[in-house]
Amino acid sequence: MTRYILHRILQGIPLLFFISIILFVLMMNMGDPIATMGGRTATRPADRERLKRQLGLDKPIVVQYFYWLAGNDWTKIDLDGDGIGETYGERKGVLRGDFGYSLVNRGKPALAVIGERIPNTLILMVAAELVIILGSLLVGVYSALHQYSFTDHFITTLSFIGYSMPIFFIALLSMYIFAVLFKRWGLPYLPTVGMFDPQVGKTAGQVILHMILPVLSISVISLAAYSRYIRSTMLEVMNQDYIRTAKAKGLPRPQIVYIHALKNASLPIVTVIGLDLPLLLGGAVVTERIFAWPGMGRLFLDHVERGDLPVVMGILMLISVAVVVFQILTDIVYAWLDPRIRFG
Amino acid sequence: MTKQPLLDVKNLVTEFIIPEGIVYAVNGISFNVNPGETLAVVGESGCGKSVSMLSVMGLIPTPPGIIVDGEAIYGNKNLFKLAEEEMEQIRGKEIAMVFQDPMTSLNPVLTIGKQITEALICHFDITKNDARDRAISLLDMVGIPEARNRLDDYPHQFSGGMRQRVMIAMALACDPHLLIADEPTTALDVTIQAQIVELVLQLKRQKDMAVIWITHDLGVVAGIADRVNVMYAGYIVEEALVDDLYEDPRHPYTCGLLGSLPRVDHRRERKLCSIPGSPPSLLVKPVGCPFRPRCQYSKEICQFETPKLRETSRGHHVACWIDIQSGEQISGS
Amino acid sequence: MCNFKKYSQLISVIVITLILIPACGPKTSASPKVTTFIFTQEFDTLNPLYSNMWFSQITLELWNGWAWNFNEKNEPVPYLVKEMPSIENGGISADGKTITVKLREDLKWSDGIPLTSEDFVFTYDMTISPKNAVATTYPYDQLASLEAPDKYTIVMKFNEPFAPWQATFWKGILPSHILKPVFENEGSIDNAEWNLKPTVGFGPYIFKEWESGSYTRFVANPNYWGPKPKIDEIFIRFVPDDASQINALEAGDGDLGTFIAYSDIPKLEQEGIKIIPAFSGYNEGMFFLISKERGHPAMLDVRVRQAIAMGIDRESIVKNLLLGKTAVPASYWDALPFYNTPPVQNYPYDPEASNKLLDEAGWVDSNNDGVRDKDGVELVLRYGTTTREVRQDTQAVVQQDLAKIGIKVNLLNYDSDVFFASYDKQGPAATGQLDIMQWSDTTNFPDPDYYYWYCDEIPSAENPQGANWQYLCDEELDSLFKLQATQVNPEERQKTYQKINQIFHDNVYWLGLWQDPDMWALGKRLSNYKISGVTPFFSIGEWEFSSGE
Amino acid sequence: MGILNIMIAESTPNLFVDDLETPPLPLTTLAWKRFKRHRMAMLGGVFLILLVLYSFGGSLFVEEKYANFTNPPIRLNTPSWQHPFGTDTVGRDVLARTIYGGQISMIIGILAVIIETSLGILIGALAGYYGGTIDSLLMRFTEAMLNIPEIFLLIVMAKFFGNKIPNLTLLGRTFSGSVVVIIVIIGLTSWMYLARIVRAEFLSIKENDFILAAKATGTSNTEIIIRHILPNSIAPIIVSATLGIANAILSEAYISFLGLGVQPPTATWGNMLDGANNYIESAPWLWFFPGLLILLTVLSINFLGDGLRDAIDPHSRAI
Repeated sequence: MTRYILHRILQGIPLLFFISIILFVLMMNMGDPIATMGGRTATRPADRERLKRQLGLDKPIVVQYFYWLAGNDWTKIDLDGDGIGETYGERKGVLRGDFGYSLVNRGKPALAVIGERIPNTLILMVAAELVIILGSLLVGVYSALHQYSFTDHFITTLSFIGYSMPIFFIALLSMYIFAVLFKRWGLPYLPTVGMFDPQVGKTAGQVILHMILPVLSISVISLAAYSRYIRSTMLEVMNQDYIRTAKAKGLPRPQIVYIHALKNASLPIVTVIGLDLPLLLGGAVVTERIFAWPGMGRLFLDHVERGDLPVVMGILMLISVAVVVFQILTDIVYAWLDPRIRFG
Repeated sequence: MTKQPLLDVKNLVTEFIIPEGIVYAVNGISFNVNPGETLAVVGESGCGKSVSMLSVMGLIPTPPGIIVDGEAIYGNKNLFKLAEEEMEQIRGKEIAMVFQDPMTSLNPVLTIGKQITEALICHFDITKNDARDRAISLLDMVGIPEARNRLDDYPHQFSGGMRQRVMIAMALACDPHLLIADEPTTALDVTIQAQIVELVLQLKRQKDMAVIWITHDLGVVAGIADRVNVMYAGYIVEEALVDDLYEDPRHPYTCGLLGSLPRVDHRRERKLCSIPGSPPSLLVKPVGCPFRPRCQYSKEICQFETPKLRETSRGHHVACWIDIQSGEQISGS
Repeated sequence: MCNFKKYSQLISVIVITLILIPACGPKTSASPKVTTFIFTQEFDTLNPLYSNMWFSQITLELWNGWAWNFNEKNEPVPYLVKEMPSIENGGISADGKTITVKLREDLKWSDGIPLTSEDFVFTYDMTISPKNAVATTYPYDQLASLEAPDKYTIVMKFNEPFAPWQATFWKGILPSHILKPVFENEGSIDNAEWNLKPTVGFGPYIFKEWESGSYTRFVANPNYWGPKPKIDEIFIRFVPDDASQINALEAGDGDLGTFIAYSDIPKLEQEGIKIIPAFSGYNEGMFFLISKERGHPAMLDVRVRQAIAMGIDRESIVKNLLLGKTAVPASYWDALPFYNTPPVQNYPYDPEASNKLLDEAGWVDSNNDGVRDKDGVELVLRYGTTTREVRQDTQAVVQQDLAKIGIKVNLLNYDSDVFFASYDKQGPAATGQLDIMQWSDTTNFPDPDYYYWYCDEIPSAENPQGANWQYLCDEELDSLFKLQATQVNPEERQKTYQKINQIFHDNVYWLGLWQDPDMWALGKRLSNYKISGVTPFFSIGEWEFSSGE
Repeated sequence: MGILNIMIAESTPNLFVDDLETPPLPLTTLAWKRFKRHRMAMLGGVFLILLVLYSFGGSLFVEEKYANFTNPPIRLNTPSWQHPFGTDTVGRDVLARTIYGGQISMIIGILAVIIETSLGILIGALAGYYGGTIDSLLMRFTEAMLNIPEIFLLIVMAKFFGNKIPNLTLLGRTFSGSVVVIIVIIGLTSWMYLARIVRAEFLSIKENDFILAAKATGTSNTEIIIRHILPNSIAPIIVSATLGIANAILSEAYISFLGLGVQPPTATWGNMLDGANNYIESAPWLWFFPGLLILLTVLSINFLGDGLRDAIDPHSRAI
């Protein structure tokens, strides 16, 4: 197993390398990070030229990529514009864990900028993932066991609708219903923006209250998709011979469903969910934007708008790493669940 | 035979409702099995022999399957009328079942120990350790070497024959009164088949239980069964003591089955029967004799009236309008 | 019986625990007089040298500050200095090349260390050091030298008289006792901790904490050398969009908001929220590409530009899209009446006159496709701006207006980092791809100085950062702009601007759409506030809660 | 094998034969029969036709000029008889804009899928047919693209290509260059799954005897790919392309919603939603109608695709 994991990690490295090149090329042609450094007034020409030099943005893309990857502390760089390098660079490069300094939050390492937002996104993701997994298991197993019943048809239709819902539409609609209309009707209504009410402070209750609508919006699509998937997987498993054997043994239905069937059904489910998990972050971009959630998705949008290469690259690379890690984790969990692989 | 049968099934009708229509899988069959007796049910694939047994066990997937009519008296209960919880008490404990394919009938993600003990724990007030001990002795009994060490193994670590032994151990865990063996040897190698047959016979004698042995292999039947039911297209077409059947098959279908069976030990000359064509679609409710399209003896009556079982000699019943000895239509009914 | 129930209990316990874990967070308690400001953008950095961002700059007034502030009338008021240098008091030399600034003697940093001329010199040194990638070196790069003869005096020497000095110098002072060691150790203050956590300042408030994406907190400075501030704590909350800001203001969660969209004003006023327009010199307007090489030939003709000016119903845009909350500027210097004297007259909305002018100029619809043309060239213009909603809305209205006088415009929108990208980054405006460019800009407000129109600012491969995206070289205008920059005497400068204004107006080099004052919203809780268009929080220490709160 | 299948197959030997062995080519009467059985798919198809009629037929009643006609004095009017869906921030009729927006959204969906499908087939076919280095290189590339959530890729690409394409005039109508950009980037960011499907199909089909026979007779590779393998793997491609349209419409909506998509005044359902969160309370009609139309379209296509999958590609399973 250890060898297998090591092998997978080694496989992931060239993949990440590949991704970083694709992204870097795309990023280089994005906008001019210096254009918006002037704030409300356009950056002055002399400052543009100087900043480009000082931030290393005047270098050819290959050099910039290399600096990003391996740093520039081994070479002298030109700061005063005389064309001769006089001081050693400060960047260590991604390979040594330095993603560079943010071009927007000047003086702040990109990783620190991202790091501040990660917990906020994670809290949203973990909650959403819990809702998704528990909810879809509940719904999927239920409708598999009651195949062709009215509830099953109802759930199937509903999950189709949920699956087709654009996140922003769910978000806008739920904001309108649970905040605007509820308020209008004098019902207790939910907050729509931010992570907590500053007047109250960042208490657990506040955060949970503010999380309800964003989590709902992120969850609906996956919830719908996974319930459908779990339903069909469960149906398939419930038709297996060993389920008939278990029934023939006179086991009670819950034990058959939750131990015999679910354990088998969980194999494909774990794979799908495990591989999708990091992709859920995509949903966070829109959700965080609408609900003003101070997470990584909003950070991405804000910084992509201002061409903050180090931060944007950092976010994308972190996600890519997460995807690779989750692929490996999924394999491990799969092996743990399936004795045929564990011992095979 | 004044003794009350262990299981008495009357007029069982099982159908499946699928988008294309209704599958008439079992069309009103009656049979019984006495304590300690071995009943063989013989027929081609798809003749309804498995479905009828699964109906008795309450294992027909519903939907699409439904038991339309009939009763199955076990003890003094009609199994078809029992609540699910009561049925759970009978399944595994009173009536156990061994299935055809040991490769797919064992849960791949649970240890065999777990799979054997869970039935014990479920049906008896027994601790986990006791259940394990019993599982070990069961595995010993069915001839699995080093049973104690293999308890925590997973099914994929066993060969096919060994798995079927595990299945049998599992079925026998609660000392059932009736064991339904649904083609338990079909998926196995020929050499292993004989071992499994021998094992079941031996255990049957040890435990004094009744066995219903479902098979399409008449060769197996001769060695183990007391009585034989021959099924075709959802009907029982012939019912006889095993020797009677072999000596004197009365249904053209049985005759065909026996004809296709190589029997080197049989001295008697016999008219060679063969069965042309293929079994009918069960989507159409047959009018007349279901076997008519393939029957070389068929007469006009076969087209319109479904033959009922009639007794030809003591304990020997056949559902046919024709007396195949003479080739003449029987008179009366 | 079966052990299934045990499992389900175990599972539910795990689930509940998992749900509860994130629920245990830190608690912050509220203290007495706390006011909440709503900002729609988060600071990039708090170091004044590294940010030109408006929100960061205005916040400077809380914890740092300018050497002199501008009041609600945009007049300079001394803050760190004893008096404003002038020719009369000898602060400005007769030739205008030397400015002497006298500092107050009671200044101190929040950690008790005195604030002296040394900090001013250090600020200057840091700005122009090539080792620091500061946002701008202007105007310090204009200095010939900076000297500090004693602890409370600084002498600024220029090669040429530098007229805009008041509006540009000493916007924020760095604490040399904190940052000098950093600079000496690391070779740069680019990544100093102080930039993001400036716990040492000298304003009425000091920085307390900054939670990324959420808020920044400032508390009263116990070591403040001026009068003690009235409010204990200022909580700046970041919200991502206007809607959140309006919600917060309406709900009373926020006491102050800014950049209020015109369309939201009536709703807020209904809630008893005060709206204050602060003129910061910004005007939303159209810049025209007037270039033989890159532009549309029609734009070279002043009559076409005049036709555009009279063909757009700007009053209607202001009235409907901006709910009449502002006005159409006649001059780029509308917010500086002193430099717009006598005021130039605005072009009226007169499509008839436009049509006549276009006909005269030879642009007629000869092929009857609804668009005027001349010599086979259709009068189709590229009209670009950013993706801001009000700009896109304006574009749609303008497109319709101009269609009526036979001018077709194609609308283009860009993210601001693309739109404002420089020539070498293929910025669409900088590379002359847009005949009409719309954005909002100001001068060195409250100074009228302006450099976009210099001939040597025209971008090219040799001058990739040039700012003259109009590609217009008007020799007379060029020399007038260069002249005013050296006119330390306001009256002389006023006369120069009179000429500049007239040239702008007659040639329609720039067409104002609406005056773009910063709209401030102040909640009912606050009182005794004054807001300046330049240094909005210049009197923040005097702000008070209304009685009863 | 499930018990049900065994039993039914057992008890009715000739009943499910056609289900057990998929016909090599779809759209036989059988497929149509299966499709018809799928009630939701039929419903989806009907709805989709209605939506297409709404968007394309609607233009017979409403002129594009009207959809782009600004009238600031009536901005943000609530729905009324004159403007059943209300008016937007510059007084344009929302109903008319949903009609023309629908056209653009659907055109984007279809054209993007054409790009997506072509790329997916090309890359999948090359990788699957040639194998070896080409395969591993292409699949690494596919994997790399799959590794980044689509929305991030879309945003980055939207910035990359943003406004590099001028406005186009086609059939007397002017389209914002951003429409082309969006089509291209959606195509460029969505081909990966299809490429994998096609590759898998190719891998299995190329081992068949008739391919070996074709090779032996000296048929060129291109011809084998186009004539022999592709037609045999068309079923999953059709299903994937159908569902791809729904995804493309959604992607357009997401990216336009974030303000990086199609630029006004060209309306799409997506960009009509841009800035909608400023009007959640004050003008819900601004976001409700385009949002609903997107939902209905995507839903119909998903139903349709699901039925199509059951009909012509019954072995695959929805995720």
